Amino acid sequence: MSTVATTPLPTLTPKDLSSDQDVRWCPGCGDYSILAQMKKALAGLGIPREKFVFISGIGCSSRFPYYMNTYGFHTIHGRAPTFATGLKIARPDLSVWVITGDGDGLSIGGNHLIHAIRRNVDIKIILFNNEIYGLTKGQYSPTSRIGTRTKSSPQGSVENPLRPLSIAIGAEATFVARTLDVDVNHLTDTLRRAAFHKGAAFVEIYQNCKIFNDGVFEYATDKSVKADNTLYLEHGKPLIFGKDRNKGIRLKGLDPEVVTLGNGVAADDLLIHDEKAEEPSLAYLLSRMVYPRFPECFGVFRAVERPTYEALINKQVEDVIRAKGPGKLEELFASDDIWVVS
Amino acid sequence: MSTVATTPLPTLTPKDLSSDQDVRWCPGCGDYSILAQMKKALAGLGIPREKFVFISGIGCSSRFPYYMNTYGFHTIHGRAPTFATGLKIARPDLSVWVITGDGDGLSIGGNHLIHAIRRNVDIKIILFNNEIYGLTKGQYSPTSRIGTRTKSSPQGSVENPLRPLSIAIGAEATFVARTLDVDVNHLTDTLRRAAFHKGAAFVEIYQNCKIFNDGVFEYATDKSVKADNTLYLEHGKPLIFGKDRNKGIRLKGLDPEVVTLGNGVAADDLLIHDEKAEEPSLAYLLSRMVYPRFPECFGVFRAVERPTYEALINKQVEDVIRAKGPGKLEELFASDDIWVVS
Amino acid sequence: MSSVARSVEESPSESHERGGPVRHRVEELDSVVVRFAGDSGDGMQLAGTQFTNASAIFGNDISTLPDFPAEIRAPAGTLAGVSGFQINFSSQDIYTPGDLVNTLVVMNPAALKTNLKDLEKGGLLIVNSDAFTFNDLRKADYATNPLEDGSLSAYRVIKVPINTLNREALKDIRLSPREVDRCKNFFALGLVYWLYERPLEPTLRWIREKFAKNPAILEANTRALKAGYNFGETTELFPVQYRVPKAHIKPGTYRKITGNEATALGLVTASILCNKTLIYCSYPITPASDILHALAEMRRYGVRTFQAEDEIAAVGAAIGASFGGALGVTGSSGPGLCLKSEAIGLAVMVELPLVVIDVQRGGPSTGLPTKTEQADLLQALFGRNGESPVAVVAPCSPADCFDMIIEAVRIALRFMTPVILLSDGYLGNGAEPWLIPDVNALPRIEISHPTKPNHDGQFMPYLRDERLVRQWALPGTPGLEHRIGGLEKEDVTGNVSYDPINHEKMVRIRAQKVANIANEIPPLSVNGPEEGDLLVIGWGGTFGSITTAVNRARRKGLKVASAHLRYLNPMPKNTGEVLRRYKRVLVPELNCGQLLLLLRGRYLVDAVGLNKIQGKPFLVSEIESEIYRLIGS
Amino acid sequence: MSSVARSVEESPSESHERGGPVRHRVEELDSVVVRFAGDSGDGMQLAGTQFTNASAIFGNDISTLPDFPAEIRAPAGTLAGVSGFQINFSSQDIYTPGDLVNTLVVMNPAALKTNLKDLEKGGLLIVNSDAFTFNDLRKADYATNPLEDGSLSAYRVIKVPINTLNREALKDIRLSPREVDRCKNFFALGLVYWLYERPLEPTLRWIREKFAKNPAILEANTRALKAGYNFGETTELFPVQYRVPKAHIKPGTYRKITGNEATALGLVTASILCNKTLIYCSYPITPASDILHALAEMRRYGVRTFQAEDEIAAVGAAIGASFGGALGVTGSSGPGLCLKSEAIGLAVMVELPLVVIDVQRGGPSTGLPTKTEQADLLQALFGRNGESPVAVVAPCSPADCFDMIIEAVRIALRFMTPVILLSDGYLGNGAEPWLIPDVNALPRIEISHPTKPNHDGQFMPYLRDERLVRQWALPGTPGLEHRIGGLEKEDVTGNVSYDPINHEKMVRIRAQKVANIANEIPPLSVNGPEEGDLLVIGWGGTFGSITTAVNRARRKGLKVASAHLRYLNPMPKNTGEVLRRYKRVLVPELNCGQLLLLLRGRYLVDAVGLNKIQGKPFLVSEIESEIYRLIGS
Ligand SMILES: Cc1ncc(C[n+]2csc(CCOP(=O)(O)OP(=O)(O)O)c2C)c(N)n1
Ligand SMILES: Cc1ncc(C[n+]2csc(CCOP(=O)(O)OP(=O)(O)O)c2C)c(N)n1
Ligand code: SF4
Ligand code: SF4
Ligand SMILES: [Mg+2]
Ligand SMILES: [Mg+2]
Repeated sequence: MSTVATTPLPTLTPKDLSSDQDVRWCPGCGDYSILAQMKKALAGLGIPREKFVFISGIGCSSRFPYYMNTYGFHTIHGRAPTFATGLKIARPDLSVWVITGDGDGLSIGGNHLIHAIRRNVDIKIILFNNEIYGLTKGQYSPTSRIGTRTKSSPQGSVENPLRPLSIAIGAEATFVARTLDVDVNHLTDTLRRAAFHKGAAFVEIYQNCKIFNDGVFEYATDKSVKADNTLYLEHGKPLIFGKDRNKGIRLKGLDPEVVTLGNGVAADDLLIHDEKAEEPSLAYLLSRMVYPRFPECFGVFRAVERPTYEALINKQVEDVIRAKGPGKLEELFASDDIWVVS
Repeated sequence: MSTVATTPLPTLTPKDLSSDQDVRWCPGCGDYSILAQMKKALAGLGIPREKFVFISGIGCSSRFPYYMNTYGFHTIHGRAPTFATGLKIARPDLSVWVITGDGDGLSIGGNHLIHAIRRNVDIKIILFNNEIYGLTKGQYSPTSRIGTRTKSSPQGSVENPLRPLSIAIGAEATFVARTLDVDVNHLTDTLRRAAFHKGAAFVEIYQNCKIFNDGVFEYATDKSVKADNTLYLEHGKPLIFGKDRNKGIRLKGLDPEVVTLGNGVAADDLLIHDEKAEEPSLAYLLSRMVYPRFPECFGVFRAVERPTYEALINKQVEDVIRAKGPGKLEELFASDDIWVVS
Repeated sequence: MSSVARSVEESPSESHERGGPVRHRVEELDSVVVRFAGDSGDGMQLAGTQFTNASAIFGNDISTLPDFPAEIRAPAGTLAGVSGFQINFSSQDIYTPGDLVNTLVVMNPAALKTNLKDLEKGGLLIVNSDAFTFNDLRKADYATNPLEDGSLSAYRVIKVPINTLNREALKDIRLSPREVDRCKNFFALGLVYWLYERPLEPTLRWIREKFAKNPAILEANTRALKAGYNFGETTELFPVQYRVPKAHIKPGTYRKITGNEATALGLVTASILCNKTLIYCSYPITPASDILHALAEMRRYGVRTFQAEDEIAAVGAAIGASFGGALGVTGSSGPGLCLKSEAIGLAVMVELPLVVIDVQRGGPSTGLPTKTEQADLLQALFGRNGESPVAVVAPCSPADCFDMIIEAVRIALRFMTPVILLSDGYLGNGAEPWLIPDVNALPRIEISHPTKPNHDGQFMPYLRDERLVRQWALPGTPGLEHRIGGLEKEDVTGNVSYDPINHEKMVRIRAQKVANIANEIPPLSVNGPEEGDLLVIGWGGTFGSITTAVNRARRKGLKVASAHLRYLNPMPKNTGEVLRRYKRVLVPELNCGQLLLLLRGRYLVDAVGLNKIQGKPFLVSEIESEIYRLIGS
Repeated sequence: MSSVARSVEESPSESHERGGPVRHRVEELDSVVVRFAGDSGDGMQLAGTQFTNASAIFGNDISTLPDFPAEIRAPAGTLAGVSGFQINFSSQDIYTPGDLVNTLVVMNPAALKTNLKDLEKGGLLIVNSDAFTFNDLRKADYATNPLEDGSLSAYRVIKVPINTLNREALKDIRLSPREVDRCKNFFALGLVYWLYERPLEPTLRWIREKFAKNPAILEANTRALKAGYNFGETTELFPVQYRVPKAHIKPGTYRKITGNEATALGLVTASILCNKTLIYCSYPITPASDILHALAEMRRYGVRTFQAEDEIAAVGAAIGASFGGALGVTGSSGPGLCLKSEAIGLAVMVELPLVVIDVQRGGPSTGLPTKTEQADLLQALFGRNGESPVAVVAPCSPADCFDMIIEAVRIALRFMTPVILLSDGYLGNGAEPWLIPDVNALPRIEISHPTKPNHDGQFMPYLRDERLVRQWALPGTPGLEHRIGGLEKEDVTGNVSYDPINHEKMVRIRAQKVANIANEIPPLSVNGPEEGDLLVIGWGGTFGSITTAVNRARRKGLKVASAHLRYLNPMPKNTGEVLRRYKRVLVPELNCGQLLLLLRGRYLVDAVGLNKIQGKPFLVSEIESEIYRLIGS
């Protein structure tokens, strides 16, 4: 339920986007920040509140829609992209967001994620990656690192984790980005970039699960080390990072290597980020850079234009109607041999 | 049912691997060749017949197990990798093969494929890619090219096709290869390479569906053009192709480009294939090369060693038994506070 | 032949010494069952379809049954590759494609072997004798040639060297030998047209339209058809010609329609009646795919088809489309329904309209994918976790698929509920004449969406009307922002609620809402006496066999009636009362007794089942004998 | 308190003027129900568990019910964050955790608010008065302080400043204030130990073992416990002390066990009894995950756990493991069972052993994930396409999960069939004492695998024994190579067959094979008279409430008996006969009447249902009143 705005708001504030439901995540959960930043990001888009729809699966993260005063649909585990796809085909006018977790989106729901991405349905898929199943009280997930000890892996997990961005890129994604729960400005900006992308946008957010996986992303969030372990991508700029911004990524054949600037290594020698590259090889390579061997990349890895699924389908409908006129039931019924009994 | 070998065969012949069931594919179907080459490949492995298990989903391709005089399991649509995983955990001694199609393996079954691959379960996954749903009489599949006209896409499909190898590489594959139904020697060799790989091996086979998608791979099979449209990978060798073997692939930044040898371009300038590269960037890049812009690559894209899932799980069992001795039920029952009533 | 010959006259054709038309007797019959059978490559489906059209246009009542091989292309000439098409045409109302075949046309030994068992004793067997070479016989696993070993003595065998005659007729046309041979189905068809006095013109017209761009083929098929016809007229192989007079059929414009076609047309029609975009979300599966194919051709009617990555995605997308205010429909067969069950449960909880089509096939598991069965009834009713009531309806004939899918849409929209339509392979692929409805006379489906708050200036998504139905508020409507989901919801507000009493209340409301549908469906009517010794009650595609069997038994003086449940959940309100008016109740089903369990459990009547699980519909005679067994005769 | 106080005596403790132990009356009781309730962070589950252990070790019969919040960590002090643990301990046989609470301990206002309704009128209410600050009250949505506004006058309220007293007792220990406060559950526990004369030693021992590495915490908890105990003994707040004598329990070694623990232990035991590797394949889901967790700890017993990517993968892997000759088991809750349905159908077709566990929860859809319900029975029986019979069993108490999961394994292996075990949230999380069995006395499960051809030198995978069971030939066995799959199979050979008659034969064989299980299960026994006015029949976790209610009604002179179906499919052979021996039949279920439909439909008895769908087990009184309503009293 919701309170009705008496006059249409000229611009939204984050508060307008808050529902009346108590937020029920654990104290200290990274989801709080994502919720706050989402409201901030959407408020500035100039889209009226009623045009937003949040669709989620099941998980702590998937409770998200209840807290947004927009239309929302908390569906079943792993299937949110399918509901979003149907909705978007029916209603291209809506801004449709999918909220999912590493379990919801990559374990049970991996296939739907891939297919929504490859079809380039114009939906924004936000994956809260806390490398754990939060809601079911802490089993390892498909993104948990090898050795993660949980209730279901007391001797440590033995499964190779998936890299969400690698999978998305492997599935022909047109937009992929990564950000962090605690980097509030970057988070807001990234969500906004996703909102502006026309097509399937896939955003991975590193999110801290305070209760079952506290601190897995500390290398990227701890003030004292994060500058050396993270690299913020900027389109057209060389890949530079480090506390003193004196480290960079250079290409050695097809492999990235960390180099220190100076001593004959100049910014010009570094890999230049190109989010618009036609082929996703660069984005893929960046998605493979993993701490501690490399700094991990944040920002927009890839953003290219391609027609959306629903636009193409609707165009087929329009084309045929333009060419042949709208269909009449009478004609359709008679579209086989007919005979008259009198 | 099967006829019993009266004396154990010292080595198998392809005929030993033929079941007594009539093969029921359409005349001219590419599946026949794959069946023949599979028997040839397996016959030479020195593995006794009873150790082979073929597990398939549903589709024309998935009828495969019925025709092999080995153990076989024709399961349900898209789920073959899950049965194979369970079997392999139970029975690491068996040589387990998964037979799947582009619909079975990438549409309904995409998620299981990814997860079997990332876990590196020691199974051989052979995907018959005919870019169509054969068994259900010809709808477009997730690998069908944009514009493919079928019963379910009379105005042409609008969906971006998946590249099976890109997805597999995105899912942390240790072995990926591609071959063709009609290139019988290459097919046999590739299957044999897969058999020798310890871990999840993923092989895509371009397969002609005579009835519903005849000729989609003609550019790669037609004698008059195939040399210019295909590139056979060899580990450690430069990427050369063409009727006159005077064309090659050179790296331009992160993008491949087709160059003609001579005129200042030497074989040394070309990209050298490295199937053992630690990072899969090269394999990924090769998987993106698509006709007509590029020749399409055949052979082993990637083959690296990593422990298998079942080996790691079994090791955990052995480790704990070695450390603490095998469990006794009595102890287990008493693993909580007990009290005695007399 | 099953019906009695009534008149005998001379054929009008002139008599000649030789070579010309010969004199033939003409016998008049009520109904006839013809089956064409041959290799998949022999064009039997085409021949059957043309025969059906010609018969319908002539004015007979018709019912048909195609029979495909399970393999796409089994090797030519093998048993696995046989394809058949059966037509029952009549001067009376008929409801089934017929039990026994009166005239069987076989194009090769394999077709003979797989079809002979259905030919009545004394029936006419037209054999393409050219196709009985040693090789052909071997492929069909014949040890001796049945044309020579006396094994066919119980039938009236007519050997026709169809290949030879057809080649002869087409010899001066510039076509490859293979192309010429592919016309032989038209030769056979022409022969049977002559035998049953069918008009050639509809088929000739079809050939002209179909092959307009290929004059050689056009000419070849035309000539083959006529050659076959003339062969019948000219030879003395057939002493008798048969005539099946026109039926007394309700006046109007007709076409032939399969159940799957009718389902597709019904969906488009429903979408127009409710003024909603139809979004049909499906993953291909036999025998439901043809609905997807048909709808994919209907973009002109605003239809969107979504070929999903699997059945879960299909149902998810359909629910998503419904959430957005479209008509979300998903279709599959039994294995697909398994996969959709979790999401259907969600639709129950969020109370959105959803239509789910299950074209049932032989099970369990992959089962007999190309065969028919009725074994998903209990799955449709109960195959979900928790108390998860949905409406279930089932058409009773191919054409009824049109009406019942519109009913399904109407119920889904009016009650904000999932509705499962149980069709089956027999209904889906079978065809019958369909009286084309007057579009303007079809009742609209009125729907409204709220645009304003409904409760003290707030919008309560789970506020209900007197029928217990909640409102369908669409995303994009300012001020009605709300959230729905699969967790139990608080009455009225729709907020998540773990309250025990609220849960019980909501479970009972959902059940009552579905039960309320019974207020808006027709009562169960009976065919036959209002009370009596036996009621034969069925559902789905068994309607034709049951009705025919009961009518026959009644003609023999038995006090037996039939009733057919097109609404399975809820059932019509008078169901229990109807059941109790008969001394005994028989429930024929193509399963092990699923409706039977429901009727016994709900109404506590000692009904008995008649169960057939052979991937095939009931023969009329099977039901008839059971009636006699139960109440003597 | 629900049972009658029988003796009154002086407390043995010496009397002092002040500060020392005071004189207390001691009352003896049959049974007592205590509930601890507080914030999720207050350690109530621990307190409850310790109390349970102490009571069990003392010699009472016990039954417990934990109640977790649905959220992982709801904000402290809120209603959503309340966690409770109820224990019924008795000198008699008890079967349920009790309807009404005799003594309620609440650590904060939220706990009071959510739990008070279950406290009997006149019951003892021990309140941590320190936690009733303005802030605490607001978080619990109290407008006024219930300790002051007279709203608790119907109860015997004892206000204890637990925070203060606990801090005081621990003041010289070097711990942070937070750590000190976290000991307050032990203070409360000590107080209740005194009140019910529980021995401190078991808990002191537990503290010593648990905190061996942390002397400060060890000391703090020890002191808190003793301080609470001494507080009871010293103050005059409690005029009476209660004594619940030892129960007459079957001699042996006991432990407390939850249903999920018992299921896990039963599986390991079964795997040892049949000498097979247990491969447990599961995807986490409440309330089934604990089985996975427990088994993941059991690698020492050779157990392999496979955490699959989803439920479909889990069941697929389990079937794959079975195909390989292991004991393939998969476990989930209702939504997961939906997803497994297609693969279970395959297991029916290929006739491999498979055990499927469904720990039912509130539905439909996501429903009430942490609550209990029995609404998946019909899904288990019918939730698959086609005629797809499986065996279904259901434990009747937490400890019975051990026995019934072994039964499930035995049936699956002996009949080469899927077996579904229906547990539920109440059984899974509830605990009761378990008589630890003698491992050597448990009957082995004998299985054999063929090593040689079974038919004229060939291996026929679908050749059956007299019970209709096929052989389990393992990959790797030379000469037995064969193929299985989901298409219909030919009798004996197992080759793919589309033959109609064969299909019907196979459908009936599969049904008969499952029906044959009835030959190897115990008949249905009744508790109470062999015939009479009423039979109360149930299944699953309602056993305790039904038995208690029926026993009480019988003590009041009614001719009422109870029976409990632990085998739901097939049912014991005498089920119909038992039902017919009573004038009326009542079927209490935590659903809308699922067993009811089956019993009526199968046995045509006019049974009536008593249905509760509140995510909670039946109270004994609810069933008792219905008994009186039906047959007077
Ligand atoms: C069909 C089904 N299977 C399993 C579950 C149980 N379940 C709920 S959420 C979840 C995993 C959540 O993990 P994730 O997506 O990472 O979300 P998080 O809680 O970490 O935000 C699981 C296994 C379910 N609800 N439905
Ligand atoms: C659950 C389920 N859904 C749908 C089907 C129908 N079906 C069978 S095979 C198939 C697709 C086959 O395509 P592919 O895997 O490419 O195999 P091919 O026939 O081309 O070799 C489909 C949709 C099914 N058998 N089961
Ligand atoms: S369990 Fe973890 S992810 Fe879930 S709400 Fe708590 S902190 Fe957040
Ligand atoms: S339909 Fe296509 S893939 Fe299937 S058997 Fe025929 S040719 Fe082969
Ligand atoms: Mg997570
Ligand atoms: Mg294919």
